[in-house]
Amino acid sequence: MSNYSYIVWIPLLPLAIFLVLGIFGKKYFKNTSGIIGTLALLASTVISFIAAHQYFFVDGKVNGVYQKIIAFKYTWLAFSPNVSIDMGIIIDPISIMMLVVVTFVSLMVHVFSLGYMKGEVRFATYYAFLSLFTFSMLGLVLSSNLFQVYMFWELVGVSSFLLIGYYFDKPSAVAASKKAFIVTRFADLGFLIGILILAFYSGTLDINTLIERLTAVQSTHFTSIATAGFLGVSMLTWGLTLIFIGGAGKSAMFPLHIWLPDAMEGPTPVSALIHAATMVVAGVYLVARLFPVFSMDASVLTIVTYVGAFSALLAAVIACTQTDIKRVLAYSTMSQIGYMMFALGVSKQVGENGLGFMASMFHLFTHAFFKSLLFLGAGAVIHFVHSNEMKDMGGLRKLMPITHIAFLIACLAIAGIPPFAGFFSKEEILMAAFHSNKIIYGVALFTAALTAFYMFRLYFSIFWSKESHHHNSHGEGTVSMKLPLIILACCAVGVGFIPFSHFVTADGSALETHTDMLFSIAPVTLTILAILLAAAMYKNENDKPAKAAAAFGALYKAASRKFYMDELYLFITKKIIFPLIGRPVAWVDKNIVDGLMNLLATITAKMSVLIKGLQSGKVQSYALYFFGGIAALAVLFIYLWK
Amino acid sequence: MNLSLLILLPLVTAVVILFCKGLKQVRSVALAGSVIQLLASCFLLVAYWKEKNAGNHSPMLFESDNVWFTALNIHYHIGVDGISIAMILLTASVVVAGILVSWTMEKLSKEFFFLLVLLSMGAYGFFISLDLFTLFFFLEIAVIPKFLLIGIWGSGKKEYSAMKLALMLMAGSALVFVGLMGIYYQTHSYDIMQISQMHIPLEVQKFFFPFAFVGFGIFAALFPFHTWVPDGHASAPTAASMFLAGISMKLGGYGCLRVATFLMPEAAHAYSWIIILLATIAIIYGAFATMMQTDLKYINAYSSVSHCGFVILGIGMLTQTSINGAVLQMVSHGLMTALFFAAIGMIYSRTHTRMVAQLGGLLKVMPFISTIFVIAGLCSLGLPGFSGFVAEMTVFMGSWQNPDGWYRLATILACASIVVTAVYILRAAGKTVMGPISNEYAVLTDATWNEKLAAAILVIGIVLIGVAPFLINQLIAPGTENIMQQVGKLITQK
Amino acid sequence: MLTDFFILLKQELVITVIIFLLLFIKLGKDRSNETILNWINLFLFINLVAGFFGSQEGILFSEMFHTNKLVVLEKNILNLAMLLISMQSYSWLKMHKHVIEFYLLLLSTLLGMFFMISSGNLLMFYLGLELSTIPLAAAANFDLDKRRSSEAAMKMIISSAFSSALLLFGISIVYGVSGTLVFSELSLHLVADPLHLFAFILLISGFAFKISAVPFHLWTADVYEGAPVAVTSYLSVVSKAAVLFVFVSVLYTVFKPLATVWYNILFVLSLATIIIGNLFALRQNNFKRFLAFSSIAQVGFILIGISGSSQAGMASVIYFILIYVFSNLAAFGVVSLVSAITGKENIDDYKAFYSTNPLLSWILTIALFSLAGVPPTAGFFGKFFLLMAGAAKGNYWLIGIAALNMVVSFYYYLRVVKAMFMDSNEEPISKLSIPILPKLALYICVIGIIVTGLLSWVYDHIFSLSSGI
Amino acid sequence: MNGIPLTHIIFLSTALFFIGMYGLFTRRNMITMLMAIELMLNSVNINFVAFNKYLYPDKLDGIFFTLFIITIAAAEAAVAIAIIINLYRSHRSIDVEDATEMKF
Repeated sequence: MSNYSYIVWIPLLPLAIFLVLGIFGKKYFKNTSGIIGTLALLASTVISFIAAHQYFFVDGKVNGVYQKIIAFKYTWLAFSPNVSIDMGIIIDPISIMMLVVVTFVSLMVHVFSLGYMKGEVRFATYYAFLSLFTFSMLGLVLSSNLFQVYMFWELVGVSSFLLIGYYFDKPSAVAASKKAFIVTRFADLGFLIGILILAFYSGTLDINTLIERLTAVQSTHFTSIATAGFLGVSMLTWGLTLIFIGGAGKSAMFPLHIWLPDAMEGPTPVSALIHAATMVVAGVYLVARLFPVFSMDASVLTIVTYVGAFSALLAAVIACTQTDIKRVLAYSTMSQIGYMMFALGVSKQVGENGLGFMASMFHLFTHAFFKSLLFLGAGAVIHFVHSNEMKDMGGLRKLMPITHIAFLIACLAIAGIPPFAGFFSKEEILMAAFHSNKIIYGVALFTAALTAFYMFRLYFSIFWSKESHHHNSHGEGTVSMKLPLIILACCAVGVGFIPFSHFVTADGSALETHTDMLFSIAPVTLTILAILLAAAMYKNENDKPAKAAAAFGALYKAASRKFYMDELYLFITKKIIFPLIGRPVAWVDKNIVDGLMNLLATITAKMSVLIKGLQSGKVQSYALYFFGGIAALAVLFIYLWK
Repeated sequence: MNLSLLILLPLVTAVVILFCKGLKQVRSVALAGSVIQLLASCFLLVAYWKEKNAGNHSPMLFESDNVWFTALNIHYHIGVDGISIAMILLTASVVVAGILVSWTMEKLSKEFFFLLVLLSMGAYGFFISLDLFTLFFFLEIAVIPKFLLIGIWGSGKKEYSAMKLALMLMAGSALVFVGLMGIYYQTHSYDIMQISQMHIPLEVQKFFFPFAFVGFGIFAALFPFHTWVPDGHASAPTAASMFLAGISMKLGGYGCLRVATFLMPEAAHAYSWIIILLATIAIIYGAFATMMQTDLKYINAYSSVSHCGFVILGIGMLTQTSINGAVLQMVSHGLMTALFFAAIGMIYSRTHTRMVAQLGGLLKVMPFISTIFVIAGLCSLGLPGFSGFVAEMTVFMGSWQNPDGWYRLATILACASIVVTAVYILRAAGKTVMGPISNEYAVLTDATWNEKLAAAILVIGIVLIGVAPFLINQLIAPGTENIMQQVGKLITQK
Repeated sequence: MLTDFFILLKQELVITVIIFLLLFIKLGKDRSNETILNWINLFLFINLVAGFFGSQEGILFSEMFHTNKLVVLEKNILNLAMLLISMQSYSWLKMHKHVIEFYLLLLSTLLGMFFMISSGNLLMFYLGLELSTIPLAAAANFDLDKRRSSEAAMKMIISSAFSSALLLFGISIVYGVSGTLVFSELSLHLVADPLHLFAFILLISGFAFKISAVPFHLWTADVYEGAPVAVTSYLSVVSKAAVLFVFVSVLYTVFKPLATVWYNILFVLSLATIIIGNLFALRQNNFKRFLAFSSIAQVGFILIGISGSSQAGMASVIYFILIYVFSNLAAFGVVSLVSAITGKENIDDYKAFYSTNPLLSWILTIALFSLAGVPPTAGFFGKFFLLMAGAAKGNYWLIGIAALNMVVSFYYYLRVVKAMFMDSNEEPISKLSIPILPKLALYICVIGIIVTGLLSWVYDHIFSLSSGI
Repeated sequence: MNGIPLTHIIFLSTALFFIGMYGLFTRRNMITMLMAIELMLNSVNINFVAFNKYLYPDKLDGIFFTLFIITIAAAEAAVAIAIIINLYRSHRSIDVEDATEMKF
């Protein structure tokens, strides 16, 4: 097995950049910081491609199965002799795949930002945060230790917080960043407790060991965790469910998705990187990382499946009604991640049944490209019209041709039109769903159609619809903004043809997939119909949308209000937690607990006033007390005390 | 090395300060003294490693034992293990930082710095004492300076807070005193190491453990005796708040560990459920109470209550890891909260308000201060890479190792507090450093060199622990092992 | 025999000589107060120094008078206190027209105390007691034209006469039942039957009156408040200390057979004393009255120490008294300066005292901290050892209550500190010019406060001299 | 030699003692209070003499004690009266109720 330790440099380079720019950026690299960051990231990208090549084509395989390789490991914090946090690097197909995705997309975003963020006051800070995020994300995907995952998990959370709140003087941005952090933090609590449970029963935090121990059915560890129960549910289920909650939080699964749309307050490239391609899929990655354990517990997988499917549908419905283009994209992201989730849910660990797993990873892979492309495109558009609202757009196809083409490709890809990337991955997912669970399959199919519809609603209302009233003020954008669009567009076309199933599968051994035309007919036709509908409604300005909205009535209203999830959360926090828990506690502390302490003081003072009559100033009463004292002592010690 | 140096240096500094004239001399002397002290502590650390690597496995190093009061068998017995060294380092760095942030203390500067140094001397003495009498002696030395510091240089209802603090802490030491008496008349010795060799009968332990533990607990903001913390911290001048939260609350935790738990382990075992109950309440309750505060200092004070709950929890769980965690949490919280108070002080000295509602957008005008403010906040909500994460996770892990189901529940509840922590920290930070800035603050200036230096020292500490916890872990592990042997030995006996 | 007489009675003789010297000075041509005061302080200094030389054990007048190293030490402590007080009252006496009479009175009481301490016989004890009481009553009235002064004197003389009457009644019963007045023989006759107990309680009450333990303390506050500061400090330190010395030794030797009884009596008295003293001290505004009650509370702690009835107990009591001399006199020194120069005696007048008189404020603060028992002042050690000695009996609840009462006492001591350092005041006490002698006295006190505790040999020395049951 | 048993005398002295105490408690005039105290002291004297005579006739402790008590009582009275006179100067009264300025 060859030496992969050079992989350490992939995350370390961004870290170094973060430190340098974070500390000295303001002073010394005011304008050059963008270039520096980009170059560094280019380096890591190259390294990760090398690593990918080495792993996939040179020496990753041992007799037909891709190995899990621990490239590097040292004990960071030892809790007890066997339980410890080790900083390690695990290398297996999915981590390598994620490595490539993260570095590549991040690179694109870096390049794009060069133009997009030009002239920002906190340019250096921006790049520092980007590098920080990239570092954390890479660390996350490379983690070989469950707790290490949790650490980087928190780090990506905070860097996303920082980037969403990048425009810190915008109250809405601040609110959004806080929301994002707190909601995910809440989910992380589940993750943490899940870790505690699994770690306790398996007696380790190291992922590989943990998987070994918890998948060996007759091992003491497994029996103990499977038999031990709480509220009639086995500890295994508890642990995995809690961990899944953590994942759901990061991946914006229902009902923890509310932070994602608001997160769009951040700069658009950031949304492209964090909230489309990389961080939000961390939840999927987490489940995939622990998939062997998940596959031991059908009930959890069912939960995963239904949550994923429902989120996919819900998001798609909402997306049809949003008017802020970034929010539309956000909901589409959520919906796509829902796909990945239930694909995992319907999958099994080994062989043919592992299709779902592979499909999910594949979709994750392709989605990264076209979704980031969509966001960057949207970024370009916003950069051009200075607004997120559809109504301010329209007829931009002539003004920004490249963006237009790229965006169109992306839309086709996400809609799943052959031969674009999205088609292949989505096919596999539908296939997997079809083979395991028809209901899910139906939902998936319908969602696919919806996806096509709202994506093209977006596309038309941006680039067609009414004629543009924007006189071409400042071109389409700098080269640095166009270049990523082009590259990503090529990817969106190309990556679908990668024989993904040969590389990334649940059990590491290659999986033969066959796309049969018959199966594809249904989804593709549906999709095309949806596109046509969208074209009919939005290609030219008309009153059909209004009519349709009226026709759906309540549903439309509810959907456009995101099914009142935000209101619900607001109600819980503002109306329940603060007034019913926080305020009483504060009150109790001020008045009861502290009151007791003060009461003691008051009592003492009162006492001292009470007995002051003793000191009457009359010498005779003194003498009387004197004699009384003697009498008392005499009585006490001559008669009573014996 | 000779540990008495750690007491002599501050003493000398204090005396020299008395003969200084004017703020400039005073502060430079104070700074010099504290820096030398810091260096000495670092040297102590090095020496400690040398000894350990030389294979010296005695529980206490650099011991020196001189008879003080022959008649009463009171000794001046000092020595250190990893835990005390960690505490000493913490104290030293907080002292330096505290002196730096009060660099421009015009009012009665001589007295101010004198008291600061005196307070630090008490802390050092406390941490190196191996004799209960001297321990108690230094514990009380550290109380009265706080009263004066808060009462004279404080703000708000300072007299009330100062009096409250002094009285509650004195009540604490009164309880401790009763505990000491019990131990003494059981063993006829004040020497911690000797006593740990003898076995105190269980009934006796059960009677006196509460006195000792609650007594020290009051110092460590044990619920429901924490009420001095908010008022005291809020009214104190910046440096004093830093010392209070950073140093003197640690006296309590250390005492709970070194005296109560180490000398009366069986009772600790017997009462652990109460301790854990109180600790859990303190954690949750403190967190929620913090959520409702509007004054930055109150926010940090209440969060200190919540965070010190982790210390108590770790001690109560009585597993090696959890006690490690408790010590880690002490150090981490000391640095973090000192940093927090420093930042608040810097903000207050410029904006003249601590009300969250009145602040906003400071990041624009004072990026440095805002950054350390955010760093302190992130550390306190347990972000990886900062000390808070390491400490809290160690406590959780350790607590979870305790097999009792109810203790597990307590652990989970304690974990739940991290969410609430996130809520109040983000509210504070979001409102203070982010958001639109009002014009009156638009002209304010950023930190000066001394403030930057102070913050840097603390941040370095925080990050060092956060990034390389194995260092401090190796440092304190022998000490906690030693304590656990006590616990384990006596509990297996039964 | 004669040499014995001179050696053993050394300290008493020196005092007597001084008294006669003063009489002659009085008869001679009148000199300025300053010179007289300097002379007197010189005498007292000599007296103090002389006390340290050539002391030995012995018995005189068929056990009427006995002395040993401990007794000598106790007398030296009293001498020291006397010297300090006279140095402190310099600025008060400077402008007073009856300087010599003042010293005549005080010195005669001191003489009485010496005899009382050395007494080996109830008669001798009674004589000493009266000699140390009656002149004090006169001294309390030393500001002849002050209403309060004479009221204080009246209260003192009447209540002390009353107490001595009860004491005598007790003594007479003791005599009746045991037929002897000699301590060494008494201890053989005493048994715990009701009559003995009644007599014993009467005696105890006599002591309790002098050391002002609750409920026999009521005269204390009024007398302290009314009397001139010098007399007040003398009352609160010297006479109290003397009686305590006797009390300890008498309880430990003569009344050894009744140990269990007086242990319980002390238990009750000490609790009552500490609590009542603290509760009253909380509310006082007149500084002297405040110190009166605080000293009552202190006596409560001393009683706890005595109740330990061990060698450590006796040692701690004497050690604490030594510390108490320093601390209390430091406090009274400042108060007497202030009242002598400005006539202000209320705590409220001390607001913002620090802004004008930092030195005095620090001295007063240190003194109060020592009284409160804050390290590193000696008071901490004193209190710690007292309670520790008391705890030897295993009555930890008593110790706990006492320790918590220390917290209450903290409140009122810190209240004064707060007034001086933290409160604001539109007309604070003006900057005082301190004459050399009082300043010297104050410095001695402060040094004593700081050194007595930290230097362990002081305690160890006392311990080696003292003896338990 | 005599028919009077000791108990009678003890009874007398005790009665005297408490009569004196009663006087001290009830009388307002300071001089009278002083006299009451003298009464108490005298009862003590009777005690001493009686005990000495009846129980321990071979020694003279009691007698001597009595002598000393008498002298000291005289001294005490002298000082007391001096004080009372001085009090009268300032208060224009020797009613004990008028001398209660200092209290509480």
